Amino acid sequence: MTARDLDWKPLALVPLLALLVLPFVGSASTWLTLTVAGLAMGMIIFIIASGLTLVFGLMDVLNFGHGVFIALGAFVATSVLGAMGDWTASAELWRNLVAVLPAMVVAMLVAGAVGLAFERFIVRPVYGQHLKQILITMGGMIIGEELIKVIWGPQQIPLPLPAGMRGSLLVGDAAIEKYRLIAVVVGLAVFALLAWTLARTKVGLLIRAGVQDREMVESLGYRIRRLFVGVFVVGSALAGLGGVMWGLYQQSVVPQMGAQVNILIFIVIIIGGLGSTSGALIGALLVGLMANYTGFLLPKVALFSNIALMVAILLWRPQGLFPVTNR
Amino acid sequence: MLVTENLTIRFGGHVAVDGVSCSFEPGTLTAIVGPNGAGKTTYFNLISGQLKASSGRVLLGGRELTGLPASARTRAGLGRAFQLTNLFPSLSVLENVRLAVQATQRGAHQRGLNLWSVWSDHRQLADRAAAILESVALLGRADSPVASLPHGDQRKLEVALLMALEPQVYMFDEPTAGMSHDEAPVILDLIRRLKQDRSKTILLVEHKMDVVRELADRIVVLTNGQLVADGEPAEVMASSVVQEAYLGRRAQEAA
Amino acid sequence: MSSSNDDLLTLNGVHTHIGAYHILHGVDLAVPRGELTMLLGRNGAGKTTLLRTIMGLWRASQGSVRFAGQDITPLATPQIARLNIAYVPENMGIFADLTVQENLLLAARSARHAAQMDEARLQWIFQLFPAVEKFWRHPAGKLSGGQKQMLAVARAIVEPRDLLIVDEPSKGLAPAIIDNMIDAFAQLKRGGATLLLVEQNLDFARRLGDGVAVMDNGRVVHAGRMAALAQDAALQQSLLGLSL
Amino acid sequence: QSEIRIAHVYSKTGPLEAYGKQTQAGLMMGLNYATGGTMAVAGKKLVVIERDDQGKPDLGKSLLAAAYSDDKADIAVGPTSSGVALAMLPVAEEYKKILLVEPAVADAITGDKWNKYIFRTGRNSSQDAISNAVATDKEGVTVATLAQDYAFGRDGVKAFKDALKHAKIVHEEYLPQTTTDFTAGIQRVVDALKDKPGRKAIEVIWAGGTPPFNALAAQDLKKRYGIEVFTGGNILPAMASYKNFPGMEGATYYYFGIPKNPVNDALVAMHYKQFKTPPDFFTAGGFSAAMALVTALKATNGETGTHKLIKAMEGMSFETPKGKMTFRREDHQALQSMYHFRIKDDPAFAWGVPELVREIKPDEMQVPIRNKR
Amino acid sequence: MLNRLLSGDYPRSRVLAAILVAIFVGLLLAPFLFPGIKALNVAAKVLVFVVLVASFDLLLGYTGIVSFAHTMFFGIGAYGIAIATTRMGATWGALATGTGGALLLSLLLSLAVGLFSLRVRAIFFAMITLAVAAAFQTLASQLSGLTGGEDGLTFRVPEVLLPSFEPFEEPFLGVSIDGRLISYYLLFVLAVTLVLALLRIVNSPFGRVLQAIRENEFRAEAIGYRVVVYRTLSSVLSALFATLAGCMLAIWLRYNGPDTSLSFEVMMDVLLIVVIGGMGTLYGAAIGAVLFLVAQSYLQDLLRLGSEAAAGLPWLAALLSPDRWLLWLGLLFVLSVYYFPTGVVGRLRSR
Ligand SMILES: Nc1ncnc2c1ncn2[C@@H]1O[C@H](COP(=O)(O)OP(=O)(O)OP(=O)(O)O)[C@@H](O)[C@H]1O
Ligand SMILES: Nc1ncnc2c1ncn2[C@@H]1O[C@H](COP(=O)(O)OP(=O)(O)OP(=O)(O)O)[C@@H](O)[C@H]1O
Ligand SMILES: [Mg+2]
Ligand SMILES: [Mg+2]
Repeated sequence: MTARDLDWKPLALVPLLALLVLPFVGSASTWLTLTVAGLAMGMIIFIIASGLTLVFGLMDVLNFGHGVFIALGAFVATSVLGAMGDWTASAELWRNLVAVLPAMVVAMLVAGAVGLAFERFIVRPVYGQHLKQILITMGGMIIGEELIKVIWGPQQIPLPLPAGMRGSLLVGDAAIEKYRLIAVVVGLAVFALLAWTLARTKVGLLIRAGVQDREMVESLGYRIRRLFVGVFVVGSALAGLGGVMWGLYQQSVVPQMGAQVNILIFIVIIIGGLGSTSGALIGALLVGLMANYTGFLLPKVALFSNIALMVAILLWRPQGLFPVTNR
Repeated sequence: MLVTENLTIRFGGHVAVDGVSCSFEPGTLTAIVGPNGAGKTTYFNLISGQLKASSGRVLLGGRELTGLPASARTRAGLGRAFQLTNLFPSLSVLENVRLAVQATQRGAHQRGLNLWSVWSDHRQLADRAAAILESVALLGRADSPVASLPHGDQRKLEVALLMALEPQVYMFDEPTAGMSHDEAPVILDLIRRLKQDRSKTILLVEHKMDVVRELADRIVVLTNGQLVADGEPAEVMASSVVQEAYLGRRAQEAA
Repeated sequence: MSSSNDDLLTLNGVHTHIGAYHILHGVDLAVPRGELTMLLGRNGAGKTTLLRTIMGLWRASQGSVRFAGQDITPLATPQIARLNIAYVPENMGIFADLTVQENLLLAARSARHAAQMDEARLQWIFQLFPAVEKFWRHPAGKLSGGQKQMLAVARAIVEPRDLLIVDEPSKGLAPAIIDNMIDAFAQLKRGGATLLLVEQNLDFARRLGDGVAVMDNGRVVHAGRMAALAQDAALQQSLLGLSL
Repeated sequence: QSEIRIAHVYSKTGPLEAYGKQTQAGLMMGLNYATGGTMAVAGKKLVVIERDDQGKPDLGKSLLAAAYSDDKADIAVGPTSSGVALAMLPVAEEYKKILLVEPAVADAITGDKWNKYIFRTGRNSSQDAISNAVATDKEGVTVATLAQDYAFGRDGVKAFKDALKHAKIVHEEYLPQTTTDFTAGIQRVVDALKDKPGRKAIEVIWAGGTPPFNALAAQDLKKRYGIEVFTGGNILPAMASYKNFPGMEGATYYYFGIPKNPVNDALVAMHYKQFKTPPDFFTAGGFSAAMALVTALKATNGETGTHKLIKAMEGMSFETPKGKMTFRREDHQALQSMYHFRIKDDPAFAWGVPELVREIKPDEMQVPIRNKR
Repeated sequence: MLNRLLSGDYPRSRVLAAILVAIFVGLLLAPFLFPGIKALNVAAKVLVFVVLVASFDLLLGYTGIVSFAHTMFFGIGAYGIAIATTRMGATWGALATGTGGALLLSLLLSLAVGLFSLRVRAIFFAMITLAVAAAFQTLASQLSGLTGGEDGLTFRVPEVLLPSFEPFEEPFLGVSIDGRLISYYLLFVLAVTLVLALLRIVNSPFGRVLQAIRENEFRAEAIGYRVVVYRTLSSVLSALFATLAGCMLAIWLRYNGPDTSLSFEVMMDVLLIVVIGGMGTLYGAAIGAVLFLVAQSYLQDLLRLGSEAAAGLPWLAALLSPDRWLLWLGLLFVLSVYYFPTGVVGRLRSR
C-alpha cells in the first residue's frame, strides 16, 4: 500500500455516524455508553476478523472454515486458563494478565499449527477456485467442529473472565466495561502490526500478485507457496487470538461459536474492501456502533443492521471502503 | 457511414481520447496508427460501446448509437475483434463461432431467447460456423477447447468471430499481432476480400507498417488521444508528425 | 547437437506433455553465453511450450535442461528464476491490480521497498519506455496493450540478469518503441547478458539475432547463425515459408 | 410379544446435543431404577430404540413415523426441541400411539396443538413463568422483562405477566436470539427502571445461546441504581455466570441439591457413580419420563394397547426425582413442583449454587389449560 | 422420441447411462423395491433435491452465478404451501394458491436479486446473497403469526395424499396403496417433468448463451447478447424451479419450518450435490442427489456398525460414534472435492 493521497471519507464515517445519532439518543451519558461500548465491540470484531482479511481479503481464499480456528482458540483458552485457576481468580490485574497471555500464545500456536495442516490438506488443492474452496473449507469446518466435540465434548464450557477484568469503569453516568478497554488495546496492537507488515514489506504485494498470476510470481523467483502457507498460518493464529478474546467476552464457549460469527466477519471484510486492514477496522467499528445504536433506537431493525450497513456501503462504494484488489 | 463527433473520454485527469471527429465511408479501409497508448483501442471501445464516452456522439448510417450498450451496437452493425484475445475459453472452437453466428440471427426465435428448441437442431448455424473456420484455416481444430490453442490460433479465432457477425463496420485491433509470417497472410487475405465487397467499412489498428502500406486506403493518426493527421497513406506516412512520434529513428534514417 | 562449455543453457532431448497431449518431441538446443539466440517457428510449433519448460512451468517428461552447468530439470520455478533468469511470458503476466511501480518493485528482488530500487537503472528504463514513467502510480491493468508489453519487458530488465527469456517482445509495439527495445537488448548483451527470444517479427530477429533456432512440430528443425540464415533465401523459404 | 419397544427420538447431535444426551442418560437410569434393575415389566423386556432427530423438525417427524411403523415401537419418548415436538405431534395421532414429550417446553404441545396421544413429563413454559412470577411477585416491585425475541420468549413473558398479582411491569425488552452485545438492550431497560421508586427488578427469560448475565453483571446495576436481576434455573455450565449474582432469586425446574426424596437420592447416587458428576436439568427429566412409563406399564400389566395406556395414564401420579407428579386429565401435562431459589457463590462449585427458598407446590400454580379436547 | 425428451443431451458414457437408468427405475419402483417408511422418505427427498439441485445448476453451472440465496426460493415454495393450507384448509385450491403465490413472490424477489447481481462483482454478490438469505431466514422466524416462527407450520394436505387414505383393502405386491404412495408418485411425475424441462432449457440456444456468459461475459455482450437480460432470466427461471421444488417438499413433509427449507445447511447440501454430481450437467444433479442423500441418511447406521466393530479401541470408537456422523460427512465434502474435481459425470465422461 502506498501512502498516496489519503482517502479520508471512510475514516469520517465513524465520527459522522456517532454524531448523527446523538440527537436521537438524547441523553449524553447513554450516548457515551453506547458509543464507547460499540467502538470497543468493533475492536473485538476486528480482532476476530483480522485473520480473515489476510486469508479471504488478500489471498482470496473463501475460507468458510475460518470460524473453526476461532472456536479452537477459545477452547484451548478454556484448557489453559482452567489450569491456572489461582491466577485468574486473583483480583490483581497483572496476575490475570500473566494468566491470559499464555492462554493467548498457546491458542495462537495451536490455531497456527492446525492452520498449517488445514492449508496443506484442505486449501492447497483449491487455490483460485472459489466454489471448491467454499465446499472444502466447509467440510474442514465441520470436521474441525466435530473434533472439538470429540476432544472437549459437545456441551457449553464456561470461560470465566479473570476477576480483575470484570466490572466497569464509571465515567459520570456512563459505564464502560473494563474488558472492552483491554480489547481496544489488543485490537490496536493487532492493527498496528498488520498494517505495518503489509505497508512496509513486500508481503502484501506478493500475495496480491500471487492471487492474480501465481506462475508469474514464481517466475520472478518467489516461493509463493511458502508465502501462502505462512500467511495462512498467521491468519489462523490471529483467528485463534480472536477466539480467546471472543470467548472471554462471552465467558463461555460452544463448539458452534465459529459458525456463529462467520457471516459477521465476512460482512466486515467485505465492507472494508477485501484485504484492507484499515477497511476492516473501520468496517468492524461501524458494525459495532450500528448494532448498539439500532439496538437502542430501533430494536426491531437491529437484526438487519449489519446487512443494511453492508448494502449501503456497497451502493456507495461497490468495491468496499478501501478496495485493495480489483476482484 | 460511421461518424464520430467530438468523441472524448477522461479517466480521472487523463484524457485518453480527446475530441475525435471523423467519419468512415463504406468501401474504404482506414488504418488507425499512433504510438502505444495513443488511444486507438480506447477509441474503438468508445465506438463499439465497451466504454461510455464522457462527451461526443457515435452515429452509424445516421442512427445515433451513443447511449446504447455494446450488444445493441453489435446488432446495429458494428463488429469488433479485440487486441488482447478475448474468447470463451472452455467452449470448443466451433461453439465459439456458432455463438457469434447465432447472435446475428433475426428474431428472438433464432437468437438466444429461444428456451424451448434444441440447440443442436439448428444445423444451419453450425454449417455457417464451419465455413467461417474454413476461411481462417482453423477448421482442423474445430473441436478443441479454445484454451488449448496456441496463441496465434487464438488470434485467428478472434478474427473468425468478427467474420461471423457479418457487420457493416469491421474493426480490427492488431489482428496479426503474434501471428507468424506464414499465418498472417491468411488473415490479410480475408481483409482484402472484405475490401473487395465495396459495401463494408473497415477500421484497422496496426503497428506493422508494411501491412498498413499495403492495405490502407486512408490513414488516421492518433497521438495523445488527438487526431493529428488524416489522409492518403503516402502523404501521411511522409508527414513529420508520423515520422518523429511514431516511426522513430529508423524510418528517419531510411528516409 | 554438441554442447560446449560456452553454452549457458542447453536442452537435451526434451519431451513435454500437457495433459494427454505430447507437445515437445525431443528438443535439443544450445544458447551460447553472451549471445542473443532467436527462436522462430510457426504458430503452434511449440516455442512457448519450450520456454515454459525451461522455466519449470511445465515439467519435461524426458530429457534435461542445464543452466550454467547445473541440471535444472528437477528444480521448481522459483529456484530456476533465482539462478538469475528473467522470463517474460507470452501473456505478459502483468499484475493488473498493482501499480506500475509495484509491478517493477516485485521484479526487483533485492529491493525491499520502492526507495531501494536502483535509480539509475530506472532512469534508463524510463528513457526506453516513457509510458512506464508516465503511469508510474497507475494500476497496470489500465495500460494499453503496448504499454503492458513495455512494462513486461521493463520488469525483466529492472535488475541485471544472466539470462533473459522473452516470448515475443515486439508484439503490439509501435515501430519507435521496437527500436528502443532493440537498443536495450543490444546494450544488455554488451553488458554480458545472454538472451533467448521468441519472435515473429523477422526484421527484428534479423537485426538482433546472433544464433537462430527454428522449431516445427515440437522439434528444433534448424539451428545455426542468424547471418547465415539471412543470406540463404532457399533455407528461409523451406523453414519459414517466406524470405526475409 | 415379549418385548416392549420404546423409541427415544432426541437430539443426539445438533445444537442441543448436550441436552439430549442428558435426557437419554436420565431415561436409561430411570428405567433401570423403576424396574429394579431388571429392565422388564410384567416379564416383558424393555427395549429402547434411539433415534437422532439432529434438532430438525422434518427429520424428527419422519423418524417418529419410521419408529412406529418400521421399528414397531409401542411408545415414543422425546424430543429435545419444541420445534421438533410440534412437528411430531400429528404423527402420534396418525399412528395412534403414545408420544411422551420430554423435555420440549412449548405450551402449544399440551395446548392448541395437542392430541390425545400426547403426554408430557417435562414442564411447560407457563409452569416456568408462573413459578418465576411467584418468586418475584411482591408488593411495590417494579419489573422490566428481558427476553429473546421469538415465540418462546414472548410466550414466557406473557405467562409471567399474567401470573403477576402485585408487582408492576413497566417495560418489555425483546432481543434477537443471536445478540452478542447487550449494551443497547440493557440501556433501554435501565432507562425504563432507574427512576422508579421501591424495589426494581429485571426478569430475564432466556434459553440457550449467550444469556445476558455477564453483561448485566458488568454494569453493576445493583450498586448504581439498586436494580436486581431475577431469572429461572438452567443447566449447570450456564449457571456459571450466576456466580456474579449472589443473592439473585428465581424459580427453577430442578437442581440436584434441592429435592429431598429417595428417588432423587437414587438419581444423584447413580449419576455420580456412572459419570462422576451430579445430574443436571435434563437428566432429571429423562428419569421422570422413565418413571412415568414404567408406572403406566405396571398399571396395564405390560399391555401396550394404546387405549389401555391412555386410560392408565390420565390422572396418573408417579414418583420422580422432583417428588410426585400427576398427568392432568384435561391436557396430559404433568403437574409438578418448582423451586424458588436464591443464589449463593460457593467457591467449591463452578456455578452459582441455587439454595432452596421454598418449594412451589403444583396446587399453588394455576397453570392454564389451553387445549381443546 | 427419447431424443426429444432428452433434448439431444445424451449421457455420452455407457456407465453413466446405466447409472441413470438404474436411478430412474429405482425411484420409479422405490415403494416396492425398498419397503419401509424410512426408505420411502429418502426416495422422496431425492426427488425433491434432484429438482432443487438441477435448478441451482442452471444458475451456477450454466450461468456461472454463485448465489447462496437459492434456498430462499426453495423456502418460499415450501412456505407457500404451508401458509396456504394452514389458512385455507386442506384443499387442492389451497395447494394451487400456495404454489401460485410462491411463484409470484419468487419471481419478484429473483428479479430484484438478479438485477442487483449486475451492480456488484461476483464475489461480493455471493456474500450479499449469503447475508440476504440469512436475513430472510430471520424474517421468516420473526413473522411467527404467518410462518409459525421457529416452530414452523404443521398442516394437512388433501385427503388423497394423506397416509390415512386407503382406497384398496388389498395390498398390491405386498405394499398397501395409500395416500403416501399417491403423493410419492405425484412427486415422481413432477420431478421427471421439471428435470426434463430444465434439460430442454439448458440445451436450447438460450442455454448456450448462458454458457457463453459464464465463460466471458464481456465478450458475450460484445457479440450482441444483452447480458443483463440473460442473467436475469436465468436467475428468475432457476428461482421458479426451486420454488416448485419447495412446494414438492412441503407436500411430502406436511411440515415446514425455517431450518427445513431455508437454512444454510440445505444450501451447503445443494452445493455439495452439484459438485459431487458435476457442475454444468443436469445428470450430475440426479447422481449427486442420490449419492449424497443416501449417504446422509444411512451414515449413522453405518457408523453404528463401525463403532461396534471398533469397540476394542476407545479412541477409534469415539471417532466412529454415530453421534459424530457429521465428522464423516465433512470428510465426504473434502474427499469429493479432491477426487471428483469434475464431478461423477465428468469422471465418467472422460474415461
Ligand atoms: N480504463 C482506463 N482507465 C484509465 N486509463 C485508461 C483506461 N483505459 C485506457 N487508459 C489509458 O488510455 C490511454 C490509451 O490507451 P489505449 O489502449 O487506447 O491505447 P492504444 O492506442 O490502443 O495503444 P496500444 O498501441 O499500446 O494498444 C493509455 O494511456 C491508457 O493507460
Ligand atoms: N494448455 C494446453 N493444453 C493442450 N494443448 C496445448 C496447451 N497449450 C498449448 N498446447 C498445444 O501445444 C502446441 C504448441 O503450442 P505453443 O503455445 O507452444 O506454440 P507456439 O509455438 O508458442 O505458438 P504461437 O506462435 O502461436 O504462440 C499447440 O499445438 C497447442 O495447441
Ligand atoms: Mg491498443
Ligand atoms: Mg507462443
